Amino acid sequence: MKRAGLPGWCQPWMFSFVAAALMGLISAAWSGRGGAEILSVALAFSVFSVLVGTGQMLVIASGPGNIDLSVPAVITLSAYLSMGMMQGNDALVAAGFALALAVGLLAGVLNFLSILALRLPPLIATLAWSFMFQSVAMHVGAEATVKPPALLAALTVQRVAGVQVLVVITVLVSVLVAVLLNRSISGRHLLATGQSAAAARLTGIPIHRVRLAAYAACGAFSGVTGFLLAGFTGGAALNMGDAYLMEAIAVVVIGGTSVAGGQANAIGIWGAALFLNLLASMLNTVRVEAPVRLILTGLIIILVLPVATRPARA
Amino acid sequence: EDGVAKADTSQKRIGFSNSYAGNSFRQVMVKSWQDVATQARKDRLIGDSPVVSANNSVTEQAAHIQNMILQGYDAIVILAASDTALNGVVKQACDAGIVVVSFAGIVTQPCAYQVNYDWASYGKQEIDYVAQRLKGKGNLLEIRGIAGDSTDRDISAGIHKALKNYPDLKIVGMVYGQWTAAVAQKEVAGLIPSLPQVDAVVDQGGDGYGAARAFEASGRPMPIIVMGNRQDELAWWKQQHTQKQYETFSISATPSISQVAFWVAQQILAGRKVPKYVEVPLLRIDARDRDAWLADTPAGGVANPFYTQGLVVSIIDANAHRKPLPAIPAPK
Amino acid sequence: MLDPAAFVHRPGSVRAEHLSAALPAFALAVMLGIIFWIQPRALSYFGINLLLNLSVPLILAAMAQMLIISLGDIDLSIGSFVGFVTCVVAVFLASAPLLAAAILLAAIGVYAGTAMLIFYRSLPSIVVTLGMSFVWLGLSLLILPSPGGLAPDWLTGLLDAKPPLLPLPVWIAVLAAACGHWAVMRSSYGVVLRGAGANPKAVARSGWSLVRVRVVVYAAAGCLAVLAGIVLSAITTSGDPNVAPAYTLLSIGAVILGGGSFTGGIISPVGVVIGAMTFSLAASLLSFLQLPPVWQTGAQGAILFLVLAGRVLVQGRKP
Amino acid sequence: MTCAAPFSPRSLDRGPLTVSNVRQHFGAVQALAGIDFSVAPGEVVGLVGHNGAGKSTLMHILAGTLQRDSGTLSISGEEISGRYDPCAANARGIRCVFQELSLCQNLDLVENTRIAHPGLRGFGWRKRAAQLIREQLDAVFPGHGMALDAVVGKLPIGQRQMAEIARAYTVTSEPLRFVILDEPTSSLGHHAARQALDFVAASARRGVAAILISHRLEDILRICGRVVVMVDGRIVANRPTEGLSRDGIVALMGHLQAEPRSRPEAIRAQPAAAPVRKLSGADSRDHPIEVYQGEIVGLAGLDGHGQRECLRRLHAASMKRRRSGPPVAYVAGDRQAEGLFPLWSITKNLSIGCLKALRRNALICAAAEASLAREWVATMGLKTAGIDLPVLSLSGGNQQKLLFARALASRAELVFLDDPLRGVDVGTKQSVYRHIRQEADKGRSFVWYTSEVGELTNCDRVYVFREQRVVAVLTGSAITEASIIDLSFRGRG
Ligand SMILES: Nc1ncnc2c1ncn2[C@@H]1O[C@H](COP(=O)(O)OP(=O)(O)OP(=O)(O)O)[C@@H](O)[C@H]1O
Ligand SMILES: Nc1ncnc2c1ncn2[C@@H]1O[C@H](COP(=O)(O)OP(=O)(O)OP(=O)(O)O)[C@@H](O)[C@H]1O
Ligand SMILES: [Mg+2]
Ligand SMILES: [Mg+2]
Repeated sequence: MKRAGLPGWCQPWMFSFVAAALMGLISAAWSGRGGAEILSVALAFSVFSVLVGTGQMLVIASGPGNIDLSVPAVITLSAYLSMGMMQGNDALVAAGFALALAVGLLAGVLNFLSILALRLPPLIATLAWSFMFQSVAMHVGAEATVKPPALLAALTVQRVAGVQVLVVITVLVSVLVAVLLNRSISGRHLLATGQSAAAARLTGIPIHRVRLAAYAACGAFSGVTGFLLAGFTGGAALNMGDAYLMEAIAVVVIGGTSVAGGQANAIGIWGAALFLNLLASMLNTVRVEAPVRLILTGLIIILVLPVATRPARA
Repeated sequence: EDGVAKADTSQKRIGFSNSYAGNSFRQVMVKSWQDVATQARKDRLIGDSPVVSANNSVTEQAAHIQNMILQGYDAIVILAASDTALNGVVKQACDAGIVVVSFAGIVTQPCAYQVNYDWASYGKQEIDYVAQRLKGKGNLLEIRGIAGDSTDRDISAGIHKALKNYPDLKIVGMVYGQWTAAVAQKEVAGLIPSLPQVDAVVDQGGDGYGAARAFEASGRPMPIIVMGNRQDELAWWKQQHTQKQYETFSISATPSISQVAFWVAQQILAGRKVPKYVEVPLLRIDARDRDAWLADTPAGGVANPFYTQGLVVSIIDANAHRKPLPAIPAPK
Repeated sequence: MLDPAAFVHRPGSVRAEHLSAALPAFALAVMLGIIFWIQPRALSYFGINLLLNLSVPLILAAMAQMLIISLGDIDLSIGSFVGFVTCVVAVFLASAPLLAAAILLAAIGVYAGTAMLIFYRSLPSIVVTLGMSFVWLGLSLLILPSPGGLAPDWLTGLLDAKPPLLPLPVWIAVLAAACGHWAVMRSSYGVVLRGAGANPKAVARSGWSLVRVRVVVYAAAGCLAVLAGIVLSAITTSGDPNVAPAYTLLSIGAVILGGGSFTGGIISPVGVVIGAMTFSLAASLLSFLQLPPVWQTGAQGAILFLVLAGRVLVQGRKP
Repeated sequence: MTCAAPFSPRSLDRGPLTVSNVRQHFGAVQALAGIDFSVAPGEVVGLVGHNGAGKSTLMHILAGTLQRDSGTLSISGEEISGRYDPCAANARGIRCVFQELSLCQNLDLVENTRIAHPGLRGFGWRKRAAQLIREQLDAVFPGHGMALDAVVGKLPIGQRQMAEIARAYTVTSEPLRFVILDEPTSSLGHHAARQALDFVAASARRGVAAILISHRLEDILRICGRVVVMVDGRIVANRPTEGLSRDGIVALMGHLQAEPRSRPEAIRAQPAAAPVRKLSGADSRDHPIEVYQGEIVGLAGLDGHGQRECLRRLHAASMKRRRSGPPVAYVAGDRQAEGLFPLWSITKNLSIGCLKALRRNALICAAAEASLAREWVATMGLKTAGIDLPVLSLSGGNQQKLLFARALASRAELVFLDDPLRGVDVGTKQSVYRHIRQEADKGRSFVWYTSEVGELTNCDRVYVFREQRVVAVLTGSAITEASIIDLSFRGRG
């Protein structure tokens, strides 16, 4: 099972960090300045990809076919509802956070319950819900972007001793998720369910509750992302979540999680998110035309990352 | 021929096929349509006038238009997802005797009427303003829209054409902001560290505020950022102006261009001869009108004048006689 | 590879199985019924033609996606690939048909190459095809920087054909379903294909070359996607790099709606055709319902639920 | 279409299949340490050895599914030098029934037959394939009653095994000379197993040689002319079965003699105490199933007469009342589909049944987990190079032992055994029987379904099934192989 030629501690997904560093170095070398600055910007934006990615990872890990396509709509909906509730009032930031979290949780629960009760393929169920969530978001006042309270906006860019607070918190969350996945009963139950639902059921694992928890957690992560993203970008906008549909899936898979379920890598998501962010700014920096930029993006994703990460099968 | 055509259109039906409703600009545009249509119905100027939005998908929109043909609408107004991909269905509609009006992003099928802005002048006005402020010399960052879109192509072409007049204005960086503040913020923030000093940002509307936030976060001196008529942009500009004497100007399309298209379609149905191409003036907001527009624009919304039938008819007249377009009056 | 839970022995009634297979078809019929009821004019040769002709390219794209999903893979690039094909058709087919053919053949070759890359490096197809989606979009922008070009007249004319009895889209759908069913479900190589999707090890143990199966499947998928692009450019009469990004999700949805599964080897070509038609009709049903604009998006979700909710009725509560 | 290398079957006149000095290692594990082995045409050779001895590895090399590290292979006098893959093996008339079944679950039997025969194509292939497999099934398992158009995934494991045996003997364009059967009867009931073995023997008389791997030594003695014994990747004995007894083979494998079975005469459960689990019968005339504390209950009968479904229903009922009833565990015989977590290490596969006990301050204690794993690896004699290796690196029998350990390591008071000793070697079986008895003495109850009638003599009470209902209850010394078989055929009357 062990890959030939790699020492034991050296895992394939770690190369996403290497690739990310490479992208950063190219940008810095090309423009001759700003290595630290480039990294800091990439970290700030990776936070959101990592948060949605972590949620998506839990769902994907819960078994083949499980995926949550409602992530973008939940981001938008929770952002609208929480910003709308706070109305720019600093005193309500905590309540807004709670609301965003609750909206996300509810969305996740709805997703899973419809999968269970109507026995829908997760892809279809979450897609259908995403349409509905999007409509609700439009209904609650989509003719305008809704501004965040100044306090929230400030918190999302807060730095202590030059370090971005949000980044640190998100890193801690990732570490926590990684530990829970490997060392907690719920984590083991999730991964067991993902590998073989039949075996998990016979072992006495309540697989429905496990999957429910995964979807609810994914919703919660999306909800919180919506809340923070609205604070960071200056308001809830209708299409704020769109960019995170593919991104949430891409960071999970590039980060070393298997789409077949049963295996998850919370730390790898950081590498993948940084890589995608730094790749985009690298291509912006070297100033190639749009078509070439797209082609390079694709080729780099295909070639640099996975090819560097895995030797051919035995 | 000039003036308002008065033939009875109270039983006529106009369908509006909208390519996308997933952002605030489009929501306002749809709302503007509904506002004017409701009013017109009260005034017995039109029968039915529903809106159908597609999900930014050409094929979905084409299906919608085909269904409208089936339902026998008298006119179909289109905000197209692609300027060529709908040609097939537009041709079918024309063949079925239906009046087709496309707006803000055209349909190249010649049988359709077009209501549109002069996108190239959008870019030219930006460059002219920036050049005058920078005395013809400085570094520019260009924020584009969506690669492969014709509006993006036309505005950018206008910018680059105008730049030929100012050899010392240099574009030092370019990103695609997807006409979305959040995306623009991310792309610009990622690029700033590798740029030299930026003196001005030329963009396509909807992305100015994102760029401003990215520059704020980077701690760089704030360049001249051309704004795009969004309330948050105007508010930010006003606040920067009071604090730091910041100056810029704002220009953009207006969501209520849907109302122009509505009246054009209504007038054609009423029997008026309308040129195949109707140009609509861009809404330009300079410092002196800023506060008036800001007061008139809902929080988080877009500056959005109301087009009356009279105003639209005068626009049609101006187009028919190649006269200067009537200015959009600032709100009181 | 397989989720064994799906296969635990449970003597289920054959009737329920057949019923649930017929469900998508039933849902489609109901949807058509609603449309004809709201708009009787649609119930005519001309009307049905208009109603269904845009589902033809989606059917083809969904069949392509189905082939890939039958291997347990997924193709996230199909939307931008179809866009790429429309650009090639619009720019080159009229002026330089040989060049156009060469480009399209090469593109199919790239699909086959992707299969080899995925196989030999054991990469997740989802990442590779995500990357390819950028590549195809970039290439189409290179060919056609903004929408335009013109599909040749003979091509546009081809789709205006008026066959006897039923309109062209219906014929094409029936033909696609029949050919697909024969090729994948009945032919001897289709068996190998489905087997390789479900249990590649077992198929390899019987002496089949897995890489060859993959290459064949990907190349076939590429051909179908090329066809989808050609038909789409005939309908739209032009090329547009961004014409079909929605096809990626729609085609996957159609496969799943039609009874396919991501676990590989479980697909139904007839179901896919019906699924694709359902998806394209679900969107256009809205334009008949005259809903308030805000709720139009949500209504699509509701339609999806209604279409599938019948499964519970037919199959009972437990999976 | 698939086989690129043209190969003329005429060149192989009846010569033996020979390997010499074959070696194979997986990482640090030396699975085969120089094997010399030969099978003559028409011969049936038994291959026995403890779990992890390397039997399956050797078969994979013969079948071309594993490339040997070194050693030579010659078939019918032809030295194989170039690439040797399943195609090449097939062309030379070698077929294999693998230990981990290799049917495609999404296809029906006809289609699975097609997979095995590249030549089955063109017009009417489906008819030909159906006829091929139907005739073969009828030949091997007369009265099998299997539907050819049912998706294989819906068939119980026993029928899948039957289908695979029959498929191995179908012939189209390629010749059929050597059939490798890796534990072909492990999931077959008594009757079907006999049919299979008799067929193998009969085919051998027609010239089709067979290599039979089995832990059911009776099988070996029944049809093999020669037995080859492997221990730790080496062949330690190779002799005719003539005059060899079951215990003799056990001794050759280096195991202790099976102890004479001792069993308490009386039912241990006092009828006064309430049963820990009770399942009422199909209707009022059917017998209810009762399980008392500390009791080993067996479910017997011919294959497919409802005993496994009964086990499933009992388990499902216990899971429903998870909170009120006693904790339960389940040992699945279909380890691939229902037992193993294939991406996990041995440790994690073992600890999943008892995570609560390993918890220190909300988190699972890695040290406690590892020591638990080490303890059970030692107790069950699991053959592995390390507890952190992937579970799929274990040999089949060792995987089964691991599942057993998982159940015993949990705090379950009621353990369901679903043919749990599929492919477990004789020595280990004895120790597992001992374990079960010990645990029962400690108060655990067992419900045991097995396809091997002999095993049921370890029970305190046996329910015999016929046509989905209980036809007899045997207790204590009344439980004998003969009485069970007799009752399952005859029923009560
Ligand atoms: N025979 C079976 N084969 C495969 N899956 C089954 C079978 N029977 C039930 N299942 C499924 O197994 C899952 C587990 O069911 P179970 O009732 O044991 O857990 P649960 O409902 O999640 O637990 P709880 O009731 O404690 O929340 C359910 O999805 C059920 O549909
Ligand atoms: N892929 C692999 N990776 C690592 N070790 C392996 C692998 N396959 C087999 N082994 C090891 O090789 C040895 C021989 O395994 P093999 O499967 O041949 O045993 P076996 O004799 O068939 O046992 P059983 O009777 O349990 O089936 C075992 O120790 C096993 O753990
Ligand atoms: Mg073995
Ligand atoms: Mg339950």
